[in-house]
Order: sequence, then structure tokens, then C-alpha cells
Amino acid sequence: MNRRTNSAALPAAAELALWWTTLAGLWLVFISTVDPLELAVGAGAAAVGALAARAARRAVTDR
Amino acid sequence: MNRRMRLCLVALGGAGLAALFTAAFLRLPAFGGDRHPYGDRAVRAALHRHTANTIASVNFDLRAFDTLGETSILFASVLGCVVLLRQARDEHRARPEPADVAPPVRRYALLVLPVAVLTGLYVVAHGQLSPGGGFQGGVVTATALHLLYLGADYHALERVRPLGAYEAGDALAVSAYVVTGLAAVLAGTAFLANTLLPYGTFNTLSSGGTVPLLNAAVGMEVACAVVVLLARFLDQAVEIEEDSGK
Amino acid sequence: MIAVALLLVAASATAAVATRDPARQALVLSVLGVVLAVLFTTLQAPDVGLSQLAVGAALTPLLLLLTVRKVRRRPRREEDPR
Amino acid sequence: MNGWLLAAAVVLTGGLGAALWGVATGPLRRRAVAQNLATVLAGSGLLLLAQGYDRPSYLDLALVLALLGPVGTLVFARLLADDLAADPPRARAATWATVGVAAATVAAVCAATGPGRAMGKLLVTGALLIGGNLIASRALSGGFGGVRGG
Repeated sequence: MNRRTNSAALPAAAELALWWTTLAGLWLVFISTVDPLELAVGAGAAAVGALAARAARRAVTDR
Repeated sequence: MNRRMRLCLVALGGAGLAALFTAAFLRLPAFGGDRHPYGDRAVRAALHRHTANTIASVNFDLRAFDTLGETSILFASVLGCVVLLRQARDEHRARPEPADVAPPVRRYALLVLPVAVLTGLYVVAHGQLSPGGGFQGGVVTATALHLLYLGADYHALERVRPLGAYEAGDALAVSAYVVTGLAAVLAGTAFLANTLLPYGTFNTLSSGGTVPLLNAAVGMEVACAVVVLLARFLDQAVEIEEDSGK
Repeated sequence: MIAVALLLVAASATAAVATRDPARQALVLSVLGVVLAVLFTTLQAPDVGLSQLAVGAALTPLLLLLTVRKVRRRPRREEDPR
Repeated sequence: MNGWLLAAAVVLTGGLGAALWGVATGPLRRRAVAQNLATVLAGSGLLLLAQGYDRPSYLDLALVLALLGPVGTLVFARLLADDLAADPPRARAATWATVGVAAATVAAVCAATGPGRAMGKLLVTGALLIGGNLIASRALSGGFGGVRGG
């Protein structure tokens, strides 16, 4: 039981991390000046985007 | 009232309107000049409050009360659409058949959806710095979600769109706007006066006092309102069918 | 530059009025939205241009075409001899 | 009026003017293709305008158009699928010519900007604009097979 959730959780975490890295990189490209608050807001926005990406992918493929 | 009378009345009203417009037009500042009485004052006020984007300063600081009115108009009109486009008694829901979408289009939708969500959030967050703000960013974010309908089918969109949450979010965002205004009253100034927060460093994300907060509230309100509105239209166009043979 | 954008807006707005079929009108309308955004940019009003782009590029056509689809579906159903 | 604005005027008058003619007349397939191409041409025009006015923040407009323009075309491809399937659009030459214009614009503006994060934003915008356009033209010529009620 525990092994199964682990094997399901790992790809999910990897997918989220991949999207988060990509989107955070995009945010860095969009902004003009870099400061800590900017980075924090960017990290939050990238997290929202990553969750949306995973939800969308699951809605299309798992049916 | 006969036809001739009505025509006279229209002509009278039209002539009056034309005269007023002409009189107003003659006193307008010339097109394209570099001086403008209102523009100069607005720019001075925006710079005083460290808001780089003067438009955001006008919308969310100088005339924040107008924006509250606009926000409520959007809220009320979406509410009206929800009531008008509800499922009537002689209608039933038919499950839409899954659509057959070409793989490149589906991949494009899945790839661009998060990027568009991020861009929408970027536009909302930088409303006080660069062109954009709550309305524009909210619309972009809400449109991004509907890529799922275009790239897959309506059923896929329904799975990532808990409609009740968006309706609640819509109401919550409007209240957040009002609460921000009331906070200024509690602090001893006027409703929606921008005196509560420090103005911050010019041209950074934390500048402009309450402008970014109001921007975020409007962004959330618009995004939720557009999602709810489109949901009603999609329901009507895709799912709800009139009962035949009545 | 402003003159070019103004001419384009005038032309596309006229075309939108002159088109009769709603689906085709929606196509012209979406081009009109984009051209209007260009006009606002040349008038140094990017905020308004961004609003116009956000609403005109995808949202207005989607609402219009969904309405067209709903309206078109109804008569066909009534003709059905069931 | 500098060279960038002149280039923008040429792209907008020539390209967008032609697209406008295409969208206002002719059969549905030509109108849909013209609407798709108008997005790309206007996107290139907005890039050139941002460079011409020397306002990097105007790039946001091109970015939003690059994201939402193809979405708009997908809307038409999806909801007019039945009409378009009966008479599928074929406009490979025009599509590639427009994509060429957009690619040249992005390359020129990138060269003027120089390396850095601003160039990254330009490249992202250009990639979204061109990629979105190609996908949208693919969708117009039969991307949605057998959409009934969905």
C-alpha cells in the first residue's frame, strides 16, 4: 500500500517540479528588475501554473 | 403620438445633443499636444504616490470609487446572466460526446495553458508598473482555462472547474475590494483613500500603497466572473437541450 | 502611424457592419479587435490596448459563436418530425 | 519617425491591410485563414512599435496577443468545424510567408536588443506567436475531426 502511493507520488512530484522550474524561469524572463519580493510572487505564480498544468493534463489523459 | 411628431422630437433632441457636443468640443485641449490639464495633475499625483503606471494610479487610487462601481457592474451583470441562462423546467442536460482533437492541437493546449495562467498572473501583479492590471490579467487567466475546452472537450474542462468555488471567489474578491476601502475608513481617512500602506520604492512590486492589493482583488473578481459567465454560455451551447415534443 | 491605424480601424469596422452572416461577422470582429489594439498602442495607451486584446482576441468570438451555435441548434430540432 | 516605426507601418499597411481584405470577402475558409494571419502580422507590428517607441513594457501587448490570438483562431476552428470540414482551407504559401515576416521581425528586434533577459522575453513571444500560428492553421485544416455537440 505504502509502496504503491510512493510509486504514484514520485512521478507527480517530478511533473510538478518540472513545470514549476519552467514557469519560474519564464517569470524571470518576463520581469524587468529582480528583487526578493518579485521572486517570491513569481514562485507563487509558478506554483499556481504548475498545479493548473497537472490538473489539465490529468483531466485530458485519465478518463 | 404620430410619426411626424416623433420625428420632430428626435430632431429636437438630436440638435440639442449636437449643439452641446460642439460647445464641449471647442473647449477641448488640442489633439496630440504635450500639455493637458488633467494629464499633468494625474501624472503628478501618480509620481507623488510612487506608482509608475499612471493609469493604474488613476483607476485604483484617484478614482478607486469609480472602479468599485465598475466591478459591481460586472458582478451584477454576471449574476443576471446566471439567472437568465439557468436550466429551465422544460430542458434537460445531454452529455456531450467526446471530441476528436488532432494530437498537435491537444499538446499545444496543454503546453500553453500554464504559460497563459502565468502571464495572466504576471499582468495582474505588475499592474502598478507596466501596462495591464486586474482586468486584463484576469481575462487572460480565465481564457487560459478554456484552452481545455478547445484542446480536449467540455467534460475535461468541467473536471478542473469547480463552479461553486469560482462563484464564491467572485463574491469574495468584490468584498475584498470593499474591505480594503473600509480599512481606510477605520484608519481615520476617507473610503478607499490610499494612505494606509507605505508607498514603497518607485518602480518595484511593492510600490503604490493599496494599488497592488486592489489590482489583485479586481484580477480575481474578473477571472472568476469570466469563468462563471463562460460556463453558463457553454452549458447552454453544449449541454442543455430543449425537450422535444412539448 | 496614427493615420495608418485609424484607416485600418475604419476599414475593418465598415467591413464588420457590412457582413451579414454572424459567424463571418465574428471573424471580422476579432480582426477589428486586434486592429483597435494597434491603434491604442500608436496613441500611447497600452493599458486600453491590452484590455482590448484580452477581450477581443478570444473572449468575444467565443461568446458570439457559442450563442450562434445555440440559436442554430433550436430550429433544426423543431423541424424534426418526431 | 524612425526605421522601426516605418517598418511597423509597412507591415501593418501591407500585411494587415491584405489580411483585412481577406477576412472581409470571399468564402469562409479564406476568412478564417486571414483572421489567423492577421494575428501574426499584428503581433509583429506590436513588436516593431515597442522597439520604435523605445518602451520595453509595450512588449506585454505582443506577449498577450501571441498567447490569445491563436486561442481565438482555435475557437473558430472548433465551433465552425462542420463548415470548415466541408471546404478545408489551403493556404500554405501565405502562412509560411507570414511566419517568415514574424521570424524576421523577432530576429531584427532581438539583434537590436542584445543578449539578456529582455531578449529571452522576445524569443518566448516570437516562439509563441509562430508556434501558435502554425498549430492554429493546422487546426483550421481539419484539426477537429467529427466534433458533434462537444
